[in-house]
Amino acid sequence: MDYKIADIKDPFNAEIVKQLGNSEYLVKINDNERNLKILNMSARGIEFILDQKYHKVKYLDNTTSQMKIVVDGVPITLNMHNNLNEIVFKNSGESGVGNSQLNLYSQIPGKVVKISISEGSEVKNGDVICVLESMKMQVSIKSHKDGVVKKIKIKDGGTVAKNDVIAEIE
Amino acid sequence: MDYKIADIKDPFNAEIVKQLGNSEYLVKINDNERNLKILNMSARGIEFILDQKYHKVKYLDNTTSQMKIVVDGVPITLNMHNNLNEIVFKNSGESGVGNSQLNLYSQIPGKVVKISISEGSEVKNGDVICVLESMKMQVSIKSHKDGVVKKIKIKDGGTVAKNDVIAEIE
Amino acid sequence: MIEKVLIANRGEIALRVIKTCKTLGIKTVAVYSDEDYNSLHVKQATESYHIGEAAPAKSYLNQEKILDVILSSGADAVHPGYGFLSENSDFVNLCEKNKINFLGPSGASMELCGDKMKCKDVMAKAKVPTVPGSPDLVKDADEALSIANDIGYPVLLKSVYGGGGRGIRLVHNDKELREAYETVTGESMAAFGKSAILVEKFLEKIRHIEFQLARDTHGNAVHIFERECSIQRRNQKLIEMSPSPVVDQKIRDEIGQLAVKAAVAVDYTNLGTAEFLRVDDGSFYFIEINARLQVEHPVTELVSGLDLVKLQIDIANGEEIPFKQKDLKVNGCAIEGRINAEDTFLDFAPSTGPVPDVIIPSGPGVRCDTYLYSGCTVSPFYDSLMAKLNAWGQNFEEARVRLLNALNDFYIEGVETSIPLYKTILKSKEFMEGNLSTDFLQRYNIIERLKEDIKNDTIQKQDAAIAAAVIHSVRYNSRVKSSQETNMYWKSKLDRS
Amino acid sequence: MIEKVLIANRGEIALRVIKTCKTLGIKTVAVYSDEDYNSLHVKQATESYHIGEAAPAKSYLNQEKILDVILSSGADAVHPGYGFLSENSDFVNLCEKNKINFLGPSGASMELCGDKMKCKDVMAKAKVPTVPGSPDLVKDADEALSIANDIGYPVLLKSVYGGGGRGIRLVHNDKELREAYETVTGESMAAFGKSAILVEKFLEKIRHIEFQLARDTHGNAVHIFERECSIQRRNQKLIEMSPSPVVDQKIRDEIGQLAVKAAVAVDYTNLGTAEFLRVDDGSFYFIEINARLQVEHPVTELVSGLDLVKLQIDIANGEEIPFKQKDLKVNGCAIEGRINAEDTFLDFAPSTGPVPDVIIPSGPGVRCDTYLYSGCTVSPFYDSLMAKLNAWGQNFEEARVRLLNALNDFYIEGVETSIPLYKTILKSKEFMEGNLSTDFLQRYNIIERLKEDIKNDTIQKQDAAIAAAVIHSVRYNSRVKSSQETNMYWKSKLDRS
Repeated sequence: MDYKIADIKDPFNAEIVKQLGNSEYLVKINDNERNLKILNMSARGIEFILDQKYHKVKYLDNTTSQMKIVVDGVPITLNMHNNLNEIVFKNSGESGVGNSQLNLYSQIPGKVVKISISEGSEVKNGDVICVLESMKMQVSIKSHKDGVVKKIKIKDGGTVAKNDVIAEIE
Repeated sequence: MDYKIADIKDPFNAEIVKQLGNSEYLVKINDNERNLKILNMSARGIEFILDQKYHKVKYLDNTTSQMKIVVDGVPITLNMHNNLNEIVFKNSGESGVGNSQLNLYSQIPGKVVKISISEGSEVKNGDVICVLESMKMQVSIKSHKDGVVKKIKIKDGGTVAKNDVIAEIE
Repeated sequence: MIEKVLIANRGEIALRVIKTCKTLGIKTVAVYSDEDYNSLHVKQATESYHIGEAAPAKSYLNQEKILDVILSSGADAVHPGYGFLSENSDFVNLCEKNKINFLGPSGASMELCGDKMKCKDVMAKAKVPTVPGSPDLVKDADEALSIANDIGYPVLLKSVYGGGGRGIRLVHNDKELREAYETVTGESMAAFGKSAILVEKFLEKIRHIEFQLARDTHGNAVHIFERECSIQRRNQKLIEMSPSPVVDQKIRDEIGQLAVKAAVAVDYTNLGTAEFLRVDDGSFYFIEINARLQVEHPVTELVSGLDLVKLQIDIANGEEIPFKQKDLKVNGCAIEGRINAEDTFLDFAPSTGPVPDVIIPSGPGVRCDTYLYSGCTVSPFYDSLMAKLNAWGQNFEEARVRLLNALNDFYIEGVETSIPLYKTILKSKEFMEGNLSTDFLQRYNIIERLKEDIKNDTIQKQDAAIAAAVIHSVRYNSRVKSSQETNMYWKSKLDRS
Repeated sequence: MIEKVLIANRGEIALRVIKTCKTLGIKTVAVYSDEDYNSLHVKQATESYHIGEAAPAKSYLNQEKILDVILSSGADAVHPGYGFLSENSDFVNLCEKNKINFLGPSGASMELCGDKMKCKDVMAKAKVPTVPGSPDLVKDADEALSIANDIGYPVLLKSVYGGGGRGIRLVHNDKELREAYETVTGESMAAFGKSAILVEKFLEKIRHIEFQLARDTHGNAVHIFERECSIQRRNQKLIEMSPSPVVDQKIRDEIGQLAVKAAVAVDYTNLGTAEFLRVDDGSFYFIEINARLQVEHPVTELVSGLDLVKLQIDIANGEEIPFKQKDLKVNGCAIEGRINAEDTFLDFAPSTGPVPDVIIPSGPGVRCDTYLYSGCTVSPFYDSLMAKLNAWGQNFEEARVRLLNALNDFYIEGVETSIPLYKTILKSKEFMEGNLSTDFLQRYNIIERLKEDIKNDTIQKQDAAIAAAVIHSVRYNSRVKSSQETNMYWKSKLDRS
């Protein structure tokens, strides 16, 4: 299987070479053989000793092709594929997706204290779309591109969760 | 329902008078009405505010007539019955059960390092039956009564859990 | 004598006050909003009362409701913590009227501390130096120019209307001042229909250094050393320490005495803090008195050995401060990091929600004041401070490495925190050298360095991450699918063959 | 310079050593037996090596195996902790032979400390007073009688064979001595075919007071104050404190210098402890040097501000002790309770097994060194010390109430602990008055008072217990039967109506 870690350029190839016992494995990561001894395992995480070093890993969020995990307190995002090289190559050729993205998402949770635009408004990249309040702070949510506001998905005084859609901008 | 707390002489009568909301109750304990607001509840315990005071209770061990619980860190054993008064009365009339008890139980876990008697031996209350080792200490297990050793249930070098039967003494 | 204290607050400071009350045998009364049923302060107080909805105005700021609970619970004193009602002189007056012992200064003194212009005036009379500038509004450009020449360029022209960077201009000479005076006046007239301009000396590369004050009702006053709180973001303190790397015993004595003088000038009683700005030439300028127990009081406790909440209670009981200035000596060094729920990379935007798992650090010299527990929730209704992580050491370096290690051990799942940022700061050469200023983050490009550190952390853990993914996908999926699907918690202790 | 330390130990002391190594940037190597796969020291060390079966002889006492790991891991030093190999001079010699830096005294010095008769001899020459008695075995009853009259009655006659109370007699006059001499000789001959008798002064109402020692390879030696460890059961310390209530600065200087003299007499290097008995008339008698870091070292760290593990490493690196005797001052007071897994009511019998839930106390002045975590197991293979709970205060009373509150907050599910016993001790008038002795528990009927306290705790919680039972039986059973039956963990956050 091939793996790609966000922020790290080259992908990894890794596989289990063989099982040495019920909880012990020989694992190969980029041609290096490593001994892996599992101490505990659950749906939420795994604890193991890799060669002589203990690690605690939590699984936060999984899809078939992506895992968000926390390794010894360090959050790491992994992409997995049977032939990842191809995908990484393809992705790197693409231009930024920002401009084609319709939805403006909120990166924070909060209460809507002000909506600065109306449906049909023309906006520029960086224009304030709305103001959210959270933890006694006011935070402006800005447009991610130039365009026209097609739909406003929030209400004055309402609450917004992280990753909720604020507006559709075309 | 009637309740008897180990170590406390008089039994208690207690019942739910009415439900004041989904998680709030009026409870009557020995004729005193108390407000009980549940904060959290699970199979393992309950957190509630009784009148104005928070309590955290863990359920350790339940049978239909007995509960072992921990209230704010204090272990408490409760007996429950629909008419407990009668039972308490009956029990108090009985003589100590010690003498009639057949089994000698181990009150500690440990490894058997010595068995001091054999089947058929006559023993007196307080005679050493065996020696267990745990945490680098040797602990003597003594007979709970005068009698004859009917059966030895442990083996030299074997391990014993808490509440395991050591021997039958008649 | 105080026997029962209502704590008109929540979070870690409510827990902090409960802790001391317990050691003194004083009963505590907690109050809580709809959002705080499952908060630890509710669970640790002797009694707990529900006071209203989540929004602060409907609960923790509701003076009438809180007074009701004080009276019905029989509390004889109230501790305001920080924030909320802690610097609201109306509330103090309400307490005084109802003969409730407020653990802080008198209403009159608090009011004076809160009025910056009046306070500056009082300090001028008491010869406590404040930031040089016009004592009041200036009449015209000529007066502004004359003041600027007195105090020396560069100066700031500030419109009293405006704020957030608007209506404020930095000028370096007479010509710039005349031009700017026109502009600021014009802007202010246009926006507000009126103009009112102040002149103030512009201070560069400043440090925020404050002195802990205690003054009893018998007139005894001491300072309990300084705290340096220069590491900030948007004027909010992030990292505090005592002693300051630029304060020796001579400066401590000198500025400490100024701080005491400031407390006397406003007839301050109980515990408070005199805040100063220090510029590179070594001059200190008084800015204000914070009329409450500060967030960062633990660093002072660690280097003085005092329990400051106990001292508040003793003073409120009418006792004399049980020591003299000369009895106080700085013991070692303490550094605190405020662990906020915020996203450093989103301009410190709040991050809220459930916290399924927490590991709280401990160890020699480490103290962590926090409301966190595994399974708690960080609420969007209240401020972002989740924990205060303190480390004491025999010297700055020992305190620094202990704090750094404790930060490494601190795990908070579910929300973004300032922990990674503090690790980068504590490892920076500039911090180690004590080269601090309020613009530390920008001046030394800390956010960029943080990104680099995070990338290096990832590289360090890459093999473990890959190994975990391999095991997960190959072994785990096949074995425990059913349990995973029901999303139940379980733990398999594997047999070792 | 030491760069990588192997810790030949487990439990809280292994964690303690790792903590300091981390702050010094020194790598750590943990070793573990079959029983300790899931122990925290395995998880916190830089590297961890499996060394064998659960039984200590097959793992933590296995010198060859441990040496193998030292060599293969590239560790340049070894920390023995306490217990296990910590006072085994063979192991020290093995390390010396392999050029491994042993964090403790030389093998020769350790051997001398371990031989009580030889050590007593050396101390007599160095004029360090030991418990009065015969310098060696007595020839006959007449010699015993003459020594008894020299040192004064009452005295103990002790057979070197025997032990556990056998072969030992307390006598008050010549007549009793002659009778007892016959009996003890007879008993010893009957049981062992030989007899060898010592005479020793019988000391009543004794306190155990010890001095922390540090001596470097340059000959610099200091004591770091005393610890009073008089609260014991079966000669095992339960509660320790520094300073002792009966030691003032004059006595500290005097006995501290004796302790230093004792260290010099056996050419002791690194950290050790000189143990003394103190009788009611104020005399101190040296009993032995403990050639290791003591369990109770945190109380000394709390009142001195020193990191004693760091000091061990510095001395082992050949550095000079970085302070002089006159630089050391006792700061406040610290008290420690050893939290053992034992059943007070079963004559302190061990209590072992899984610990599903733990709440570890914290707060100002509180330090808890422990290997416990929720879900861990207390093993029957190793000793019963689960945690050391320490509290520091500005004075004895503040330390006492802080420790008492921390004990109240400490929750350990699944095993019996000494926590309830310590609460009773800390609340006793005799403890508060500092009226301590090694027979404290018997002398003041503490176990009976503990029973009373437990009953009162139950009465305090009776209504809550009944309320919980009512809710459980009426509401809970009907609602969640299915989940309960499958014994899965779940948490229902009830809607509030």
